[in-house]
Amino acid sequence: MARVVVDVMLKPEILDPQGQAVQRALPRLGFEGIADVRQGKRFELEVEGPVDEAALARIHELAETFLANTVIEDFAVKVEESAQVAEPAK
Amino acid sequence: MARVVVDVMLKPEILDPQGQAVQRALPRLGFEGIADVRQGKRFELEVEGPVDEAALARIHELAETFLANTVIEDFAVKVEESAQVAEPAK
Amino acid sequence: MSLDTVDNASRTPDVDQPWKELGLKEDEYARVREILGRRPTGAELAMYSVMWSEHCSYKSSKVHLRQFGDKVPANDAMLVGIGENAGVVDVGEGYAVTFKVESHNHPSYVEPYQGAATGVGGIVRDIIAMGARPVAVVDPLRMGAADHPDTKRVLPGVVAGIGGYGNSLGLPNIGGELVFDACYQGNPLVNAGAIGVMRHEDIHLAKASGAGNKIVLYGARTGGDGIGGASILASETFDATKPSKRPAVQVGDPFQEKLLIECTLEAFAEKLVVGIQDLGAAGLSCATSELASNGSGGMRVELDDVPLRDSTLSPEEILMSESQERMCAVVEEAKVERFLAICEKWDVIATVVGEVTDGDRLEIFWHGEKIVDVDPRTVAHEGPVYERPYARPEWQDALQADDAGKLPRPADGAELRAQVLTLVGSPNQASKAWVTDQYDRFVQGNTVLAQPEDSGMVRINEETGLGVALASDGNGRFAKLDPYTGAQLALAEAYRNVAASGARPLAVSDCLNFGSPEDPAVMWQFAEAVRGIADGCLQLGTPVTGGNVSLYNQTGEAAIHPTPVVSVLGVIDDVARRTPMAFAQDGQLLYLLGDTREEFGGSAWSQAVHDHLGGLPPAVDLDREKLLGEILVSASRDGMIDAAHDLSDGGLIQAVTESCLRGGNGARLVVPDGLDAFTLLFSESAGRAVVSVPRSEELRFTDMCGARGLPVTRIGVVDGDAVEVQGEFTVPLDELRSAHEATIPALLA
Amino acid sequence: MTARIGVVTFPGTLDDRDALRAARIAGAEPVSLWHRDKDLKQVDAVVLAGGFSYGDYLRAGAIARFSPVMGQIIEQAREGMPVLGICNGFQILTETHLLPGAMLRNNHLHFVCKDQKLRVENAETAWTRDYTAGQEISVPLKNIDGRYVADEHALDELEAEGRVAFRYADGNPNGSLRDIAGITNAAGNVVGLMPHPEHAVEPLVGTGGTDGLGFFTSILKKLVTAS
Ligand SMILES: Nc1ncnc2c1ncn2[C@@H]1O[C@H](COP(=O)(O)OP(=O)(O)O)[C@@H](O)[C@H]1O
Ligand SMILES: [Mg+2]
Repeated sequence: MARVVVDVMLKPEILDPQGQAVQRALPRLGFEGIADVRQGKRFELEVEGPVDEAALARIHELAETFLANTVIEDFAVKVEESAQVAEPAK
Repeated sequence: MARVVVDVMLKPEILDPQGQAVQRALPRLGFEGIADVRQGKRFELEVEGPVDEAALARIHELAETFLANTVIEDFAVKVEESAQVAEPAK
Repeated sequence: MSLDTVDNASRTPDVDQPWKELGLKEDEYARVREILGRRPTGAELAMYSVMWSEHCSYKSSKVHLRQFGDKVPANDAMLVGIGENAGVVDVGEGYAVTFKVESHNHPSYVEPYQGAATGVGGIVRDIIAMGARPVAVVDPLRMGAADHPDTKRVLPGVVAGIGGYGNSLGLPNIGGELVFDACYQGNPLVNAGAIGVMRHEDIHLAKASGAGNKIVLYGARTGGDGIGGASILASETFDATKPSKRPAVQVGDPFQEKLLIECTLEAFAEKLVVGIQDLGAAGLSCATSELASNGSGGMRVELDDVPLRDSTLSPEEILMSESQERMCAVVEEAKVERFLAICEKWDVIATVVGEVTDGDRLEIFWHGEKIVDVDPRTVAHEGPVYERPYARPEWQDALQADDAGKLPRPADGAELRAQVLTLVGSPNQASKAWVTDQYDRFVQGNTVLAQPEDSGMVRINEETGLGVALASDGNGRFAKLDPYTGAQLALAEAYRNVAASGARPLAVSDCLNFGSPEDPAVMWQFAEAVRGIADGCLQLGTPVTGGNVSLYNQTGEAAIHPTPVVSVLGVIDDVARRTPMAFAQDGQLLYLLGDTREEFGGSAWSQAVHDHLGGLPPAVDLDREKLLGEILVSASRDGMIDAAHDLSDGGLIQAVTESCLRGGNGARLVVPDGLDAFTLLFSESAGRAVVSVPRSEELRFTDMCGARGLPVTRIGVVDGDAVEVQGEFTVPLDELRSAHEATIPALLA
Repeated sequence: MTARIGVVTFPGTLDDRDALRAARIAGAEPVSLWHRDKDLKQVDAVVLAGGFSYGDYLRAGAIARFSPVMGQIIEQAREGMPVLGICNGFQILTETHLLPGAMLRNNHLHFVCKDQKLRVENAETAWTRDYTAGQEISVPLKNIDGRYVADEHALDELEAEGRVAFRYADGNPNGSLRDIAGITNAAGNVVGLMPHPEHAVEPLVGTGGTDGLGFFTSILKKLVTAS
């Protein structure tokens, strides 16, 4: 089974209170040198069958009409190379 | 300025009702062939200065102690190739 | 493009300007040129166009709204009336209360969560701008057909947004409405209201006076979101090289707003603020021009000092941006340092962006050049006023002739029973717990009554028990049949709801949702509704303290039902005397107050059972409403009744069902002489309530009603675990409960 | 002399005034603590109240955990000072690891506000002595991130040590594992729960009951008899 990832981020001109909250906390945690933080959503879709152009076009449509509200959000669709994404925390 | 992305997903054994809600809605929207959906968070960090090993190690630490709660979440740190991630919606 | 300064504008009178794209009419643009004696600069054009938009200038509605000022009843409670951010009334013990309802209809359709959330944010800022601590919110909502797929997108998003914002602010949600009707399909109505409390001496006004006083902008940075959102403009016109289509929907930050509340109240407490204004529609254009025009002097603003989120914004965009969670305060120079320190304490960015001058001009500078030089009154208060043509539509007669009284009625007890279940389970009559359970109603620890009670009630003085109650009502179906009567019915219902809870009705705010003012039929509906409310308030003695108008709720030719939503604020000396709606005591007697007539036009029964809208709405008798209100308040004060519930849509059976379910007790009803069961159960005659009277109080209560001339009819007793209508049918409470409670969750599952 | 109960206000805290009121009604001396303070003003116990500290934008409680006042609270809690975390306060306590597990979005994804029945499982903590084990109480529940999770091993340990302090009694409102509504640390001085006892201390407001008052009288008795 292939994994397709849809990343949804607020458009650059839209206020991102979540990202701001993280950024404001950084100095307190002793982290410097991070100029900006934006926080968005990541959807991992496990797709049955081949991830061909047609399938990607459909996922693109899904992202555009459902996963993102394009009035305020941009999105990106990517096919994951390896299925193993997140590294388990030690 | 370089962009480092931290993806945070719930551990596989933890119930993800947000992902499930998306998945449940798919048939209604006429989408088939998606076996599973998980929803997580994506953080885009704009890093000042070089993204060398030391910088990445620090971001790894940031993710582990702050961006993710490793009791329930896994995370992955990635350097973005191109700065242009999200494709603007048409 | 070089900067369009005032000098430049004088030198280049013939430059083509995008007034049309900005929504100005040709004669309006000509008037701007006439006022200025030259062409406006780009920045001035931006300010005039947003401030003269329908949303900000009330240009179509103004001529009608004047009635609220002309027909004010004598009422000592009014402290601040129409024209300020929100009206203020005296509630006794040195306390003043401010309240207002506003619409956020269009944004909530485009982006339900954020549109609704920022609606709550906006109304709460109006309340803090008066000097008050916000203590509660309400949310009258109207959605498209319950089973339409888009309702599944819009409603859950709107509810999550209202909850997400209000809950995060720590404001209990104590009431609202949810009505479904296909007429709202492309134009859902999201109205949000708020109540605030302050001491009399803390009342603040939006005015900039005292030359040398500083203008402090505080709260969120200004960004490129929502530019010209009020007038729904695109911003490309200013500079084609900019990112296109800046969205007119903003993302709200309730955390920032919570900090704004706390730091503003702390500054008020230390008496640091001369004048204050929130930034809502038209952003800085509105705040600066209103502050300046309400004050005695002029104002000078350095736009470069406005903290930005996006350094590429042009001055026009900064002036038009509707970024949320911003406020503007006028502070004496000597107190600025302390004001900034309080902002710093709350992690709120605060910047001095200008000062009050002793001239009478509003001057705005950018990079050292003057880009705005106007008489602020011409921007804020002297916008265009339209006398739009209006006419009673031709179809009105046919609609009124289609009498609901002719609809087939249930033939026997079994059919009556089935229709009762249909009614209480129909989307508009069903339990709204799915919605209200998503709102925090307990926060602040002062909520005495909240949904599903007749009114929301909060305690404002812990020592004495002084409290206020608020109810918001509207019925677009009634208003469609007859806008004048429909608007008065909304007023009467809200008034009755407040009184049923035991509070004395005091003042009114309204939110008028209508279609396009360019349609004479809509304009007639609007004129009639305003006249109805103004006449009604005069008669009831409750002044209109403020409100909001939302026009253009229309897709193509099809306007929404005219939907005036009326909020009534009441006061209660001791919340311990409040009257809940639950029938809590077995054996208590049920009395129906008021007259029941054959009135079914626009009724819930005609909708739920026959999908019909026609005829005339119920008649209104405001003197009767007043009397009923007095009886309900006296009975509560003297402990004569244990429960009361007003009768409105769905009639007696709806009210009895709700009170029984709330209390977990059944009722045995007897059809009184002169009425048939159907009319008793389903009529929607106004001016009625059902009360539960302890046997020991029966005589005292009926004597009081008799002496005051209020019809009072014994209709049954609280008893058992079913609702029984003698000789007709019995429905177990469990069956009623599942019919009533299952509908909305099933629709949204 | 009565006990001093401190209530922390973080930016975004909402129920601080309610918690102060509840402490006062119980007879304690309520003391406001500010998130930037490093000094706990000699309070005898601390309540972390409900709300959305720092907006709760990252994860409920995640940012508050790093605020200056928490340094002192964590240290003194380890030494035995009673700490009660209500709702957001509970979330903060799990983020600090004073209590195990984590709070996640409710399984139905909605904010839920209701009158909730709880069973007191452990009536020996510093905050529950005025209840009896097995007693059912009714207090408001209101949150969106109220689903308690921990791994099986941690859950078993909590159960074995009697550290499940409260369970949801009339239906699980959010998918919390093993119906857990609140827990305690091993010493019984640190207690966290999602429902809001501070909203159930007066007969007229809130849900109209006073079942929550016991938290505040419990701690008061403990502190006053100890001193
Ligand atoms: N329907 C109405 N009834 C009474 N007053 C109204 C109505 N609509 C607007 N107003 C009053 O007109 C003034 C301007 O309204 P508005 O622009 O909505 O206020 P704000 O600038 O605070 O958003 C306010 O005092 C408001 O109360
Ligand atoms: Mg205002």
